[in-house]
Amino acid sequence: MHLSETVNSGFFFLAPWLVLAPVTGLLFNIVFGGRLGEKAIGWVASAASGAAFVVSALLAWSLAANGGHAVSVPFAEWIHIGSLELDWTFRVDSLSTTMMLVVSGVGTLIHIYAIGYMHEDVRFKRDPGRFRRFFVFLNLFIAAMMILVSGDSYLMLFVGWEGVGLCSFLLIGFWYEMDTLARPSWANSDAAKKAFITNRVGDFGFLIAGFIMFWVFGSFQFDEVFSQVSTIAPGIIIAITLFMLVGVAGKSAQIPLYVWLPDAMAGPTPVSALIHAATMVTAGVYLIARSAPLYSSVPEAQNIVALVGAVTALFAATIAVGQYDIKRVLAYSTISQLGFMVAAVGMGAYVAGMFHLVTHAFFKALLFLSAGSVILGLERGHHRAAHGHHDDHGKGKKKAGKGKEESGDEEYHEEVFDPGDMRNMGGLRKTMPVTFWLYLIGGLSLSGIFPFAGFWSKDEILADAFREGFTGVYWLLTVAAFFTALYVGRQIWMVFFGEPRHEAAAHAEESPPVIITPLAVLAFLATFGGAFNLPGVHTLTDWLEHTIEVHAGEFIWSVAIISTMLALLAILVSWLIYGRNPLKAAQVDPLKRPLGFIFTGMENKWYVDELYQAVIINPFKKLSQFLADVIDERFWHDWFHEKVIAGTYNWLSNIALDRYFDQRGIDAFANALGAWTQSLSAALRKVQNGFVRSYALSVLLGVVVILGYLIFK
Amino acid sequence: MTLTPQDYQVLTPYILLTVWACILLLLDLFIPKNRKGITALLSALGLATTLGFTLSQIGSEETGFFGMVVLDGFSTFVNALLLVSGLLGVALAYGYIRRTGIERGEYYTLLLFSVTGMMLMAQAADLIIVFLALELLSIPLYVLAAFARPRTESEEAGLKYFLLGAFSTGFVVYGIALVFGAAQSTNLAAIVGYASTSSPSLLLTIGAALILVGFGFKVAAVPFHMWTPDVYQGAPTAVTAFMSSGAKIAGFAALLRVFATAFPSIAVDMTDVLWGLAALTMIVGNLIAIAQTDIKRLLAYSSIAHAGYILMAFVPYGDASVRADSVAAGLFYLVAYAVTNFGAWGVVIALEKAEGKGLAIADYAGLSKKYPALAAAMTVFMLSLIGLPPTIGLVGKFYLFRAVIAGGFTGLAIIGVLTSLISAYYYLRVVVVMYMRDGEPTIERETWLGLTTGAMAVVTVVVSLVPQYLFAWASEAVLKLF
Amino acid sequence: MEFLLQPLTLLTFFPILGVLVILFMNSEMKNAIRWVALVASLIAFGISIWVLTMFNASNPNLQLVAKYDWITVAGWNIQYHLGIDGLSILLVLLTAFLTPISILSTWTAVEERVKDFMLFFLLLEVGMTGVFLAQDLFLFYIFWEFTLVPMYFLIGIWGGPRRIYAAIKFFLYTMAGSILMLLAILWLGIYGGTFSVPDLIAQGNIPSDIQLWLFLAFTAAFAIKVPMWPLHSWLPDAHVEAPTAGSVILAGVLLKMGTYGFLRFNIPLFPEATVKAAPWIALFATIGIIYGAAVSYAQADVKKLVAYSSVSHLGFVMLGLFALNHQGVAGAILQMINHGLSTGALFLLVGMIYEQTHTREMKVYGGLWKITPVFGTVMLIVALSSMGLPGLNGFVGEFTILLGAFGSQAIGNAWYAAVSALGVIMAAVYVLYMFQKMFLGPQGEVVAEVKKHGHGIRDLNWREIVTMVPILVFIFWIGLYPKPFFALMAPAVENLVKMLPIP
Amino acid sequence: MVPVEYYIILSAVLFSIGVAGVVFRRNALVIFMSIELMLNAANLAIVAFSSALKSLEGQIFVFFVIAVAAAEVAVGLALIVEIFKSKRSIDVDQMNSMKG
Amino acid sequence: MTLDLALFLILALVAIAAALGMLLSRNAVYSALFLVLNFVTVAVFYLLLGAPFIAMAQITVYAGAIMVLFLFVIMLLGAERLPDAKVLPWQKPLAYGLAFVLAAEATYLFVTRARPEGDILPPEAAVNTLDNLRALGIALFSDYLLPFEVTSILLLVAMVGAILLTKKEKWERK
Repeated sequence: MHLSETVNSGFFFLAPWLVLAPVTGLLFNIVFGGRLGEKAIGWVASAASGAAFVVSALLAWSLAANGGHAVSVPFAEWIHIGSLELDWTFRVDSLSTTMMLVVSGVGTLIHIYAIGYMHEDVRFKRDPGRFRRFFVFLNLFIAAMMILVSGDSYLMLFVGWEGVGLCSFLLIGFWYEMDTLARPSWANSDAAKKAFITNRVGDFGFLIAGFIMFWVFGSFQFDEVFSQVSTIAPGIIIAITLFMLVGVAGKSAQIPLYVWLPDAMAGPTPVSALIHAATMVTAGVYLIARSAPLYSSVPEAQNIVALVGAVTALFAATIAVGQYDIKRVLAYSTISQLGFMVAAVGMGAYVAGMFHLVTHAFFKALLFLSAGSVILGLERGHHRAAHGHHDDHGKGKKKAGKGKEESGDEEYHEEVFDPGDMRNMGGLRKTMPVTFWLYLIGGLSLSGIFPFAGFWSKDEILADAFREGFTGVYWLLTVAAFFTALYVGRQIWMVFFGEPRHEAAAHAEESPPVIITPLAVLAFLATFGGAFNLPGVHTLTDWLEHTIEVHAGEFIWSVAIISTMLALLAILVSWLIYGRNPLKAAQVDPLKRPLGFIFTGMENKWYVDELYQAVIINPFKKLSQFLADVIDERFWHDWFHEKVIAGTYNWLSNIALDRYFDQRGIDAFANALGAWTQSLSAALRKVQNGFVRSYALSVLLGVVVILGYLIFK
Repeated sequence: MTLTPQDYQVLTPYILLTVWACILLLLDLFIPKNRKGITALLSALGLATTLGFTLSQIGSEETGFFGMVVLDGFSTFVNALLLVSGLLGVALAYGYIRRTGIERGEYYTLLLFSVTGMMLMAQAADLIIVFLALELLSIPLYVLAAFARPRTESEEAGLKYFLLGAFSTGFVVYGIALVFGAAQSTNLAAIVGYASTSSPSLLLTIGAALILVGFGFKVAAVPFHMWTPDVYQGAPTAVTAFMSSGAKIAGFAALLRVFATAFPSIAVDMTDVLWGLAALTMIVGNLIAIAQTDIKRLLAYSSIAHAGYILMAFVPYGDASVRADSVAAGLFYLVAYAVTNFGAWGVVIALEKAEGKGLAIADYAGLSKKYPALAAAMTVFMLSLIGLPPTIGLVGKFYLFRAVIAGGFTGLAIIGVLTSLISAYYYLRVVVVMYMRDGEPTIERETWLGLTTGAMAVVTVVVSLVPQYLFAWASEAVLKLF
Repeated sequence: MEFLLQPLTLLTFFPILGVLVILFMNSEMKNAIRWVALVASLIAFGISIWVLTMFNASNPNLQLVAKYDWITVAGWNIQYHLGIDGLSILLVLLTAFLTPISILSTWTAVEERVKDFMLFFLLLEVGMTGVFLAQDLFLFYIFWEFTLVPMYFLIGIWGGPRRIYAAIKFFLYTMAGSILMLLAILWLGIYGGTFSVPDLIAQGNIPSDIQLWLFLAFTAAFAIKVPMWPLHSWLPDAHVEAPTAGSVILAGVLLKMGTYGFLRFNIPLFPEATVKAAPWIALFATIGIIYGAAVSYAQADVKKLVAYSSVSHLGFVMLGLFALNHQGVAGAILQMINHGLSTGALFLLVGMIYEQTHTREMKVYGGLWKITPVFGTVMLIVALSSMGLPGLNGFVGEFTILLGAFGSQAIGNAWYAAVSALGVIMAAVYVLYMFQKMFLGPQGEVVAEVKKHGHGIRDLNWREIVTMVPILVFIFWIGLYPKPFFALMAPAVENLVKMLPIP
Repeated sequence: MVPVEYYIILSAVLFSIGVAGVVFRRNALVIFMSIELMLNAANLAIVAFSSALKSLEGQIFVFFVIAVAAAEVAVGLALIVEIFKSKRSIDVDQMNSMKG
Repeated sequence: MTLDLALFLILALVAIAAALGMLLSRNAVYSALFLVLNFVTVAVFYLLLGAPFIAMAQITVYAGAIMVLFLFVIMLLGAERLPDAKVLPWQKPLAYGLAFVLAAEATYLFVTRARPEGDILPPEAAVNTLDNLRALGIALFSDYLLPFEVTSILLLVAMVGAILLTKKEKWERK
């Protein structure tokens, strides 16, 4: 019962190449990459990703030509058991093509950027194998992401869902043998592991949702599920949607599972941009949008989703204010913005959510990549400065800023410069002008300043919240918007204005064109991306209408004005604090004094990591240890199996210790004998004592007992 | 009242062997001291000839000597088994007694006499004959156990065996007295005739129980087993090998004959007792075996344990629906046990050194590296004793437990399998030492010993693959017994 | 001759030919012996493929049956009865597949007593194949017990420092279960008048109270073998001490004998008891999943970690089997194969590194991926397969199992599946922990240690890659396109599920 | 007229005394004598039964028992003498070199 | 109480006393002599029971040959007395206890549970009847020929064994 049609016209037959193209690229790089140079590897990968983009575009064109009706492209059977029928089938509809275009488009740009970036990265020791590996992973990511967005069933979506999780793991832990500062450490691999496992927690929710779905709807296929929604009790749908929300919270970094995302900044910057800002993390938003018929039928679940999104938006925004690492600020910003999106799709404003998803992909990718450019510039500056004289600024500050992760590396005495610490920056406006302007565009877009893309999308969310009566959500988001502008302002003032607070900043250099060019493209999109769904034009709305039930959001002036005013106010505040009196080297953050413990809380991410450590991770470790050491090893293995079973064996048989025989192996059985069993067994041993009389006694005993039994029975 | 040729035909094998033994006793005087191998050959010849006659009697059913003895499928089966045991006993002894310096022609003669006693036991149809046969098989064994005099252990073994054996004989005689008092006859057929006409008397039951004590002693059932480890250890190993199989076979044969023929009427009571004995024997035998460090003692306890398994087959002897199958299973297991047991003792003999050295299990270390074939053979025997494939032991246990379960004694079967599990532990130790410890064992290379051991290993495996012929024979053998 | 040329007979007993050849070879000709063993096992694998080509997947019944009267005297009705159906064909193939791979993995790892090793190994193959093919309870029991013996030697002679202890423990524990099964087999034989499994199933009129007892007796044997929590205590000992090839076969095939036993005997022979017991088995399976995963995580020894992970994985298999619906059972069968492949591969990989470093302590490793990229990548794929990443084989099995269990009427509630799904998270925890500790992070001390003694740690060599590639192929194949595998078992599973009196 | 059970009880008492002798005396010869007492008690019972049942069978059996006892004595005493030669004692408690 | 019974009781007391004497005498020679007394008493019983042939065999074989042999060996070995030893202190009470239980069980059995049938004829009825003896002799060589022959073999074996065991010759060991 497939509602979506299968069409043989157009380019729909190309759909599998969404996945196959990047897979081909990665296979090519695996097989031949060893003989190719760095550049060639990078371009092959980019081309593969580009091909996926081309396919996406062709599909979109065909879809438009087809009147926007969803199309299923079967590829192969997957799991067929009994009533369970799962296929590898691609689904081309307006929602999926939107995602495809964003993913492959932004992805391709980032591939290109990475060619330059990875070469520049100080951690890159001219190791072509590493280089190749990076691009293989990137292509794998694109492939997985394509599976995610183009799947025709929840299960295929789940395959991509987990696949991107894997890529996220691989790429966060790309520099697995070191930390972000290239010191030997477990930090990066820890971060990677954390990301994967946290995601798996979310996947658990997804799986349960899937199980319920199958036993209720009898299918995982989107259309079949949605067509039956009205026949199913709402309670069950609520369960499905809420379990799915757990998955969303994992993938899209919502409370309470967002904790992995800031740590994910351990990955190379292109990865942060691609995976942890533009594409993968939005998968949750996509999932909810995709499941719109489910969510729309249960307002209770919608409320919860919206609330989770809104709270996350505000919560993460506050933390972003207290961060010093340039990428970390952006990471919390991403969480916050994802909160916006989730809130939007939760409210049923699917278009607004998707719109924000698209624009966010542009400006957040831009910001991350620019931040990468800044980092590279600083590294270059540091490299030059290091040839000059020694500088000990970095050390002391770094500790305050970087927080916990590094406390394990205290013994590492060589002075380390952290190119990502904003306290080491300042005045970069002069040394890296292009980057500055690009960053500024991104920042303004993020802050929601008219007329940048972020303004339009964010405003649509706020307006929808306002209009649909989600008052609480509306206010939470509005306040979050204020904080957004505040941390953006703070960041820009700290990084680009004032005087260099470190030799490296003073000697920073602008990045090469291969890095700048993609940034420029993104900047263009971040500026004009709002055009996709301008009020009154509603391009995206019309487009998505084919797939999900949407309503055109109206532009509400009051909402727009309030949010813009707040944003401007926030920028003003940030100027007052950080712009007017630029930060000096080694100076404590000026917000710290007025806000006191609140700022300490922000700085320390409200101690959520510590909380999880204390409440979940440590207990789990303890439990595992307890189960393994006490229950399994000592109780079950050593006590029960060795003492009780083996010991009884020995006790019964009067084996005092077989000294001649086997000291290590068998006697491990016997050694388990307790003292009391030993004494008992010694007593038993006396029975076969070598005395004829006793033997006769045994016979007599037997006779007496048998006769007694027979006589008195 | 005259004897007819039929009477003699019934006892042909016995008479043949007895006469041959008497002749050999004389002939031996003329065989020079250093050529006692001839005696061995001659005795083997006698055994083989008798075996031939016995096999020719398959299918014959006769009663002879005024109801004193019978010839039937059962006795033929057991006789054949006993004669084979005798042959194996001679083969194992041949090199051994020479090497240990106890080579005397009388060894073989006594062995032959003991076999005659055992055969008579299988054919006995009168308690008087049972009693005499018991003594006839025992007295040579007492002497053989002490054959390695003046080695202390051997003498001690002889004396212990003798004193306890005579003690148990006392019970048998008293038992026979009570049975006689109750049933007015010592003839098995007459007893059953009496029992079928009157209600079972407790006197008869008690008498049967006392007779059971004597058989229990012979087959080493707990609690009448305590002589076994000491005697097996002290006696010359070749004697032990013969005794552990032969005496057990004869004991079980007589037990079966007497109980199945004469005492079905008191089966209800006896079943309880046999149940207890079997359970106790399996448990105690296997448990104590774990502690042993001497291979001879280990095998001694093993033989006690196996007595328990075989006893299980006799538990349901009063239940007409299952007893034939059950007893056939017992016979089959006796064969399995005898074959395996001779093989294992063969290996022990191969490794034994002068003065009782080379008998600790630890002395088997490294055997698999130096003598892989011997180690493999021993492994096969150990597996067979545990009851693992591909050995006759498994098939035997399968058959046995099936009979026990069919008889409704699931509890006993559970005890049986659990104790088998326990037994795995100590049998495996031998394997562990042979394969997983390093050592420099030396063995005695003796042709007959090697052939016997190898043949037993082959039989152990091959019969497990094609057990149906032996099955068929065993079940045929018991058909007319009841 | 006709008897010997039966495909299944040939498949089962072909390795014996290798045994005979090796038996007459000089034990110094180590390489020749290895080749003979390898070739023998490869031919056996070839025969298994031949069997596969003759196998009709749409027929739910036994096929290629070889049936001869064996012991039919004295009220016995024992047959030499081999047959294959959808429930067993994959396991047979797995056995034939893993044996040559394991032999190949011992090429340099086993230098002592190569002859004995290969003898036992080929004998083991005979036993394992026989277990999966036997359709007569007596025959089955013989094969079943027979596998104990070679494995006992493999652990006991070529194992680690506590090998004897582990070998004896392995032997006694598994035997403890199987002797209770023996009694049940005998009871069935007496009651049904035959030992033939299909006949007994067809008769199927065992009173339900007795069914329960028989079910328990069979369960004793199989649950220990699987091993189901809490009977798993022998497993870590055996796995840790066994030589690599032994661990591979132990995890890959021997444990499957337990789950297969449930499938082949418990479920069809005692349907009523099965349905009654399903919630309880599911409970224990669930505990095993969680417990195994948690305990794995706390291990310092990588082999032990993998060993405990088997407890968890086989918990999934048990959960699937006793979901007693199509998804659960089919998933469970597939998961048996998956576990054989992934855990087998994990043991192989651990063995490969152990051969160089002689330590299995995870904490002394670290950063290996950088030194041995191929090794690291292969390990990663296998590890991901083990933790059930979609697109790889583990997922297909675990997902279908959980799906089946979630809606299982026999289990009766979804909680077990839901809690078991937590095991998926925990699998990620311990697998990633293992991967991180060994392959990620800074270089561990063992790298320097090895360098001191020679050339440092090397990457996989060609032989090792050849060993791994077939497994990897199947990991991807089953993950992406499991259809042929499900197709092989579907009719048989359908048949099995249909006969159960599920309310 | 003496009821036969009187004889039987007497024989049982004698038998028990013999058994006791075997079980707790240390002198191998005395043990052996106790065994003879047991046989003797059994013989008494048989003859008593024989008399009560007016059957000769019992008496014949007793005859064989006596003969067998003689044979046993021959072997038994030989063994005891032999062991005395090496141990210089006939205390059975000395004969426990094997045990366990 | 009839005369028979009185005679029986007196003799029974003597027999039991003699048995106990054997059991309790420290000196093996006394034990042997007590046993002889017991055998003789039992022989009288045989006469009372109408079995003169057995009574004679008892006197000649048992009391005569066997016990003389015993005494001879005791004297030969000089083993009248064993030095005191304190091993197995629990053995003796246990032995008494069990032997007593055995006797008690037997008595209980014969008195209350399974009273043997029949009465003993007065000895006059059996003693000196030639028929009795003749029948015995005939039976021994017709019906009981086989046991008779077996017994002869048994005695032969015992003889061989006894000789073998006590022969002076020591085996020379290789």
